[in-house]
Amino acid sequence: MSATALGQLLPLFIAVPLLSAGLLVIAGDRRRLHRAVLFGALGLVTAGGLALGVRSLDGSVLAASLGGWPGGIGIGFAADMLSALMLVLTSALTIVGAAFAYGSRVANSQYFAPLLLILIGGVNGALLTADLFNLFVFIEVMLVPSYGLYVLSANRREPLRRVDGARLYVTLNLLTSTILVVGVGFVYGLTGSVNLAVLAGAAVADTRVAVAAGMVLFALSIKASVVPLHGWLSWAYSSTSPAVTGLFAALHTKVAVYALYRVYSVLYDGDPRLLPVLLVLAVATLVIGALASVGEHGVRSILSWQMVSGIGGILVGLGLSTRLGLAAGLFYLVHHMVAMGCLLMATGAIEVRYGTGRLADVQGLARREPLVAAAFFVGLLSLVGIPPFSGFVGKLMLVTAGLDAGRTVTVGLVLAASLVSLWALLRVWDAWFWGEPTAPHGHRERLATAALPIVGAAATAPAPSGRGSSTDEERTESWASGETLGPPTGVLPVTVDPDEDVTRSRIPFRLAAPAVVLALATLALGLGGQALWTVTDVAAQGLTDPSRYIEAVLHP
Amino acid sequence: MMPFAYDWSLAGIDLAIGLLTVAALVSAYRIVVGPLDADRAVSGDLLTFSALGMLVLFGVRTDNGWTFDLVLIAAIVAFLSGMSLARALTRGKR
Amino acid sequence: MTIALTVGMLTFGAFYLFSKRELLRVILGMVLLGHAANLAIIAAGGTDRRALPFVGAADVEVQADPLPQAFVLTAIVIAFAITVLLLALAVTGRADDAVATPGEARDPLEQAASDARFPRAERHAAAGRIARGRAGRRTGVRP
Amino acid sequence: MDAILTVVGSVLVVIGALVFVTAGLGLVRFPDPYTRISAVGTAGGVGMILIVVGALLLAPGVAALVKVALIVVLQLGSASVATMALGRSAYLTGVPMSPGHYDELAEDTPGREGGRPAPRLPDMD
Amino acid sequence: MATHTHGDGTVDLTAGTASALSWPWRWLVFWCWYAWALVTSSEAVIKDLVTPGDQARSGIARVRSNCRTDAEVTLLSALITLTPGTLTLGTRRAGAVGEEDGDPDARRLLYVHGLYAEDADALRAEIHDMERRMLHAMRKTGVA
Amino acid sequence: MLLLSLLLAIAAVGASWPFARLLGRDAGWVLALPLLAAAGVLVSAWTGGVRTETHPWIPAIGVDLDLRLDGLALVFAMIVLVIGAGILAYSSRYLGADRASSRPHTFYLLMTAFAASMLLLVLTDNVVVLFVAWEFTSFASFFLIGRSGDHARDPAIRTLLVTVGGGLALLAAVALMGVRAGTTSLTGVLASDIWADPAFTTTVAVLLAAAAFTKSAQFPFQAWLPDSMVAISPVSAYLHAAAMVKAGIFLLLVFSPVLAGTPTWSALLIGSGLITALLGAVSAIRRHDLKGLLAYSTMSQLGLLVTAIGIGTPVALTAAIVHTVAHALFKSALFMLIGVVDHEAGTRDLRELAARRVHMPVTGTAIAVAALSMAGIPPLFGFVSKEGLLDAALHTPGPAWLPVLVTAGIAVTSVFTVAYSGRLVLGALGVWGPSPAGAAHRWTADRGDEVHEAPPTFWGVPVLAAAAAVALGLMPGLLDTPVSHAAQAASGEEVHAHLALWHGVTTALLVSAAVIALGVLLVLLRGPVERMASHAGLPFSALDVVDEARHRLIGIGAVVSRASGSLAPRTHLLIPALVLAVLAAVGVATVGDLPAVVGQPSRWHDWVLVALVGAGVVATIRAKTRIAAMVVVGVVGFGVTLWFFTLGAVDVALTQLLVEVLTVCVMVLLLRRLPARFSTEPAPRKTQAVLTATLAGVAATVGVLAFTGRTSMSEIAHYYLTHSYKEAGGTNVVNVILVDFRALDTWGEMTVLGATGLTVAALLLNRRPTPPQPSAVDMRSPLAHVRENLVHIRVFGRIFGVLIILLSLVLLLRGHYEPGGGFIAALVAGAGYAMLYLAADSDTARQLRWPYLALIGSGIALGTVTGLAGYLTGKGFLGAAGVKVFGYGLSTTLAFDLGVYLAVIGLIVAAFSLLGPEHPADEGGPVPGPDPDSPAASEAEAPARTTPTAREEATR
Ligand code: NA
Ligand code: NA
Repeated sequence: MSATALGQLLPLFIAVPLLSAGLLVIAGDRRRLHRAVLFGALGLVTAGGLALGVRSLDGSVLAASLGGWPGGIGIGFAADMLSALMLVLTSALTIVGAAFAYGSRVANSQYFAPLLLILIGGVNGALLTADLFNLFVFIEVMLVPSYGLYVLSANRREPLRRVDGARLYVTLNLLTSTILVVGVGFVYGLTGSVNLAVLAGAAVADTRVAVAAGMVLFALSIKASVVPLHGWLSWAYSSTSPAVTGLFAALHTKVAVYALYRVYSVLYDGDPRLLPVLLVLAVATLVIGALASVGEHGVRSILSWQMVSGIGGILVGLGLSTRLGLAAGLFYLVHHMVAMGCLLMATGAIEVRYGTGRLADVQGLARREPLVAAAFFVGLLSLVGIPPFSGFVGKLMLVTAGLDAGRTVTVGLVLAASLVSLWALLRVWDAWFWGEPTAPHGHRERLATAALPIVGAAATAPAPSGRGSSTDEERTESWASGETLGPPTGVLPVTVDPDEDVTRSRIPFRLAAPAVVLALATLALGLGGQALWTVTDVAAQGLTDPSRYIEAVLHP
Repeated sequence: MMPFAYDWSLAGIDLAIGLLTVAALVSAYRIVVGPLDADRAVSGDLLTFSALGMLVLFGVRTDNGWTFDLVLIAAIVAFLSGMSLARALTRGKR
Repeated sequence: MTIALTVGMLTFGAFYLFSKRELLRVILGMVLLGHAANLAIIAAGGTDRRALPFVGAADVEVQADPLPQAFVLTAIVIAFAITVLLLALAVTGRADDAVATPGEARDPLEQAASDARFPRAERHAAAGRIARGRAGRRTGVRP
Repeated sequence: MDAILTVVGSVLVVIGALVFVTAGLGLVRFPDPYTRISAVGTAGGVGMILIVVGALLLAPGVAALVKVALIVVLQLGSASVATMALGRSAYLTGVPMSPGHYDELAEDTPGREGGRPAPRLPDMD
Repeated sequence: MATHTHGDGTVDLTAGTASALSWPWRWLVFWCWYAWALVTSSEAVIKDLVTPGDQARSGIARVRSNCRTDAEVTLLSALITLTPGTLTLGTRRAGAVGEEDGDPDARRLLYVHGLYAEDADALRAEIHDMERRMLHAMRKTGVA
Repeated sequence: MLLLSLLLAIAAVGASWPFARLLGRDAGWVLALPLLAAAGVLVSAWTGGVRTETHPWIPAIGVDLDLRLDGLALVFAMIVLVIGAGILAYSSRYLGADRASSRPHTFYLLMTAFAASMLLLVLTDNVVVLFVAWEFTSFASFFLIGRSGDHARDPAIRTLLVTVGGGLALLAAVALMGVRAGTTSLTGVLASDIWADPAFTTTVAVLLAAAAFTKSAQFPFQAWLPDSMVAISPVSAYLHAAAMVKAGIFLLLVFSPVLAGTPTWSALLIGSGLITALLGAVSAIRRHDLKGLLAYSTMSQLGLLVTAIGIGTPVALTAAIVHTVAHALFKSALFMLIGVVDHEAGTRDLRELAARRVHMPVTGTAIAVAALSMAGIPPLFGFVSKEGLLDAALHTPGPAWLPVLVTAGIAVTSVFTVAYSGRLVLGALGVWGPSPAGAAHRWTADRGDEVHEAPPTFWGVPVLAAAAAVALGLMPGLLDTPVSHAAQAASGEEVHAHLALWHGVTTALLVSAAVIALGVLLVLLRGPVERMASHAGLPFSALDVVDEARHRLIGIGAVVSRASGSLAPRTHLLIPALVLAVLAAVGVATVGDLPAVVGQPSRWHDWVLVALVGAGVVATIRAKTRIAAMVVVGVVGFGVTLWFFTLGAVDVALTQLLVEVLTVCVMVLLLRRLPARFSTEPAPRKTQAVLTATLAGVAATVGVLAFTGRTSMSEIAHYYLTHSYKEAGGTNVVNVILVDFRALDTWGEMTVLGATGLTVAALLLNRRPTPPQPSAVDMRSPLAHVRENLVHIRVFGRIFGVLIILLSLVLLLRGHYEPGGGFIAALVAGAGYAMLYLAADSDTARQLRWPYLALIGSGIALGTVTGLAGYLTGKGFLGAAGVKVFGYGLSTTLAFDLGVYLAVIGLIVAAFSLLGPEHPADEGGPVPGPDPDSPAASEAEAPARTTPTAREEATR
């Protein structure tokens, strides 16, 4: 098939998930069907992404102008190595995340599969579009199902914090989208186009465009949680269910980062005047994320801050904007998605089965859950950049690129932050994995105060109708009044057997498997760093010299 | 500055727009001061109707061919907004 | 000038409402901000040409720019959808639709949540460890 | 002919606008919500159709005539229905009437036969 | 059958004998009358508004309506409401005060808020006048 | 060949777990074999020169498995492998026989992994892989310490933090060298000309020294070593005597050829080395725990090694290498032997041992021999190495005072070395000092008085190591060749070492004699010395510093985290306002003259709208009740609608109007669940809010003024206006853009609406909304009767209903040519639904139950299928085509618009159906359903989470 004809197939990356979603909604609550269609569609997308990646290895770009309109008139779609890489990653991680969600039963809802499919359709659109306004639209297509997934975990047995988190998440994203769309509008007002290829270099040529497009970068930075707009993430991400946090971690901030890379590469043509600012913000994000991570007491808060810190690391690559720096940043991006996913799913499995996300509540899991512990530790090693895992190659290349560009302070802070991150994660390891296995601490008090009826009901369905004491309000109140109760991680209640054998594993394999898979993946990406580096290098080349991308979009 | 040339055939419209603006601002005042939510709701109604009137007059003034289409739809939905306000007073009680 | 002022006022109102405790006011702020954004986008197409963008309705040179209109139409509908969702969220949760900040002790629930994030006992313990300094340290060699 | 239409149309829209101003004046001057509601109901119905019909005369056309006819019917209906709903809600939620010379509705309300208006609720203002 | 007027001013209307052919004419006449009624009642309101002080003697009257269908009662209520100085607050279906609500055969009671009527009876009379004119125009054979 | 050796070590790692599972602690014997084999391979591979091999890993970034065997590597590899093998063998008796408590599988896994990492470290010729191996050793050590139990957790973490911190310095150095030299080959880096740049050299020197200091426990990073003594004896013997701490020494030696003589390097190494040597030695003579004593001794000896490397002359480097070997032998022997004593006696405290009768002839003798070697007593190997150190110190290059200082430092250290060696021997033999009665009593009561000799399988290995000290002391020439090659590698110069016990009467010998004499004196005066030493000491320990840093970091972290705001949206929403203001300020500062304004963007009647919107905004922010706020926001919406209308955006105005009203309708549904009034804010907060909002408002105004109205019509707008009819067959250009030119946007938007419907359903079917607030309605009033009082709207609604349906269809069909289209038509239909809702007798009336999920699903599906149909037209996805149906031209865009229509209605219906009634789950009574995440839920197939009615309703 010709490149033009192939390019016309790009919208299928969105059409397949969305059509699946629509049909599943019509089909109603048929779980087996939902599961099969979900994984089938995700598998198709991953396979398509891989094919796209193989095709892009020589730096070529597939493009289309939709609706058969000339380039620049219709909405432009384009896939280069960067898009392909992100497509594969996001869909592959979504498969793992969805598997975890099914393991943790968040996916029991009939809304789960359709929402997730729409989400992935939005992600794919955002990754493929070469049009600023269309980017806004697809970011919305990503966001709205995300709100849905968020609230799915806020059912009536969950604490109020889930709703509070959803409120924060939705309002913040709405504000951000508004800023984004105004930025796009201003860019149109100044240049008469929203097509990335038409806009290539416009921000260098006209300072006004640079400021207007600065609004776009600004909005994307909020979504990516760049300092000083970082605060929301740890609150919002730690307030939903572990499965949802896992999915979001892989998708949202990373798509925002992708867009930052793309827009800066094309619209600003890598303008060196802004690089110091970008670098300062990136490093600040990196350091603040790492520091805040040490100060937390809930595992998902710790990990959320690590996510922020990781964004900083990824953006250091953009702040350098050399080919080496961009390749390193992208490598770090891939690594961070995988390693973070591994950690979130390992701790998520524990949170789900032990009913708490607090450091103080659980211990001795290295012996009780060796598989999950191993996965966690691999994730930890990888995240702080210890060989032979992917994080090592990522950090090494980031440091090398930084030194290559003469940014020694940056490099110093990158290294220092990784030590702080190590300390933050070691706290989790120390508290949760070492020591003698016991029953979760916070749990008995919780049982004693409020959750007992729920546990009873869960064990002996159908329950009596008078389950008044299990309302959120009352539970939350008891949680609020009890000093010993943990934060509402929302995975309570877990059945507690007083004669529980505390050395017997509680986590079934299906729940541990996602973390293990990702642990193996981060190992493979470290050992097989050659292949990934080749890919990110091609992607970085496309960013430093976007001419082929621009040409393809203008003349698909 | 362009020389001031006023089209007197628009005088009635402009005067009406001015009067409607006055009515609208008065309604806004009543909305702020209340004192009852019923006062606010009824002032909201008047403000809505004033805006609707302005819509008609602006449409004629700018020679907008779709003015009456818009007003037709607006007449329908403005009614819903008024009904909703009434229902809001009773906290949803029908 | 007129449209710029309008956008400015709407933005002012929006951010003023963002500082409020109640989610409903925040939502209304979002509605205002949405108006501001939409007007700004329309303005980006120019407010000098105001003739309807219908083929044959007027001379092309005086017709309003249709593209920002299409953008705004899309944006309005998306914002409407999300507003509906926010409204649903506003009644799902606390009876008072507010979430207090940790500094405000008036909301006991929120206070509890923030304490849970930074448990007092643990804070004190950590502070104590720092204060005690060397007094409490072992050499690490097995006794 | 055009000039006549313009003059008549202008007069109609101005009268319509005056109805609105009257209603606005009512909002300020009338003592209680019932009277204010009454004033606004008139404006929304009568004032609006005056303006719409005036506008039709200023920009005449066959299609416009059909639309205006529809608008007139709908506007009269919708304005009055909405106004009645508002008045009913106000009474149901105990909005006081001032000065209130007679109230046969209160007589028909069990427990309120004395005709006194319902007490004002604390969260109503 | 003659029109029966109760002590409180309530009027019972009976089927009229007008020709169906005159129906459009009656219809037109009624609307003209109503337009004029709007003008006169507006005058009272405007006079009240622009002169200092308060001439209003507001109150709520119960009107035993002669409307038979939902459409008739809706139209009457709307006309009352559109008229400056009067406002329909609600309806009730009952034979008399104190009877059970909801008897589908019972006549409707309208509760009307009036601004310038001397007392409830005066307001009732005003409404009955409008009702009679309206029904006469709306029904094929009018009312007596 | 070199790879084979590495693979053998890795094979040991692979075999460790299964063998330990199979054989328990005895696996140590078996696992020693591959290490010895690896050593054999290396010896046979060694030709005397430099041997290299390359195996690719990530060649793209220069990270490859380049291996290199030179003299230095050989010496260190032998230490790692031979002593490693010995310690594994020793472990097979040291570990407890009970597998559950001693967990031999994890132990052997980590020990062999450690050996393999060390081997990689010394064999690699790639600086990156050097770092990799370096980090491996840190983590192996972390786990080996940490597995010792709860009391080991803190020490393990401290050790890891310190060593990984050093690792980061190494990484920085590695990257710096790689970037500068353009190669990551160690040989290449050492041979490159980058070292001519003094600034670079200094930087790398500092980084490498920092890395080595952390690993080799040099001041100021010495704290972790004694801390890590919580690990069991084999671990201490290997990691903290023979192997891990030697990694730092190895690193320093590897880079000596290029860094020796650099002032910074010398100053750092000599300074830190001497301080550590003295600090360790002084601390050692105070210890009662013999293992603790050995730990401080190790610190001290490593200090001496670092000092020697800092001196940097070939002689000094030779001495350092020799002493490394000597130290590895005697220190591993001592750790193991003290382990034997501990094992047999149940204590390592010399006060407790003094209360016992220790009958351990072999072990005691071996301890004495090894300790005397440590003390540098002839004719043991330790004497040979000590002589070399003193000799090197006496010839320290630099100012004249330096040799004196260094020699004095080494000599004083050596005096204390003799003293603590004596303390060790006497302590282990149970003859140290007076016996504390209490301790004696306790031990007598518990275990009996006598300590017996261990079996030969236990003491065999350490005794061999001690014997080696004797053998090498008597025949030091055995090491001449390897040491010469090693020193050559370390110094970069030709070295011919001649090790001998007797060099004649040299200054070094005299110093040695004095040292021994003073040392013996200290042993003899051990009572007063111990009392004095117990008073001496630093006011704080380095551990306190590490701990303080750790906990302060937690505090700082908590502050940073708290500074991130809260779950309340407001902080997060206001920061963007400030950033916007900054952006505007930057724009004003950087953007120069603006192009002229095109045409006349403002008309006088615009001011009416400004006033209207302004009044609405003021009213909004002053609104005190929720109804008031809702009303005025509706008013602002009407103002904005008028704005759109006057600007020629009639479709937009229509949409805005409909959206505005529908929003109000939905808002009403929830107002009953919320309190009537808003809360009030304190004045300072208001001021702050006004300030922030003003900044944002000004920024927005400036933005619109600067960025809009200054260009003529864009080319693309011109294209759309002129091609809409010709190419897409529609006259409503905006609609043509929506369904054809940019249909993809609309497709996404439709999906957004559908997804919102799903989200609202997911939320409200799963979570109970807050209950309605008490209504103020007087239920006794005749007006409270619903059916009678809804008569008006019911009658009116019948007319409206028909009209709305017609209108909606007309708008849908004509959208391509006149104002309308899928969105507007659907919003009108939504208004119709709202009217049905308002006119219905109850919230759940029959006529309100529309299948919103089916609407949403079919909307999304239809839109997508229409898009796919575009492929049939040859225009690709969403390509539009006209179809003739009964002779009437129909475009596929109409089908697309219909999809939009369905999705929009779906959302509106979902919102009303779900927000309107009481919570659907409440209708059929509470439906418990197990927690989705709970184990209980996984056992029983989860029952329906919502009531059947709610679900039926949703899917019907
Ligand atoms: Na996000
Ligand atoms: Na009236």
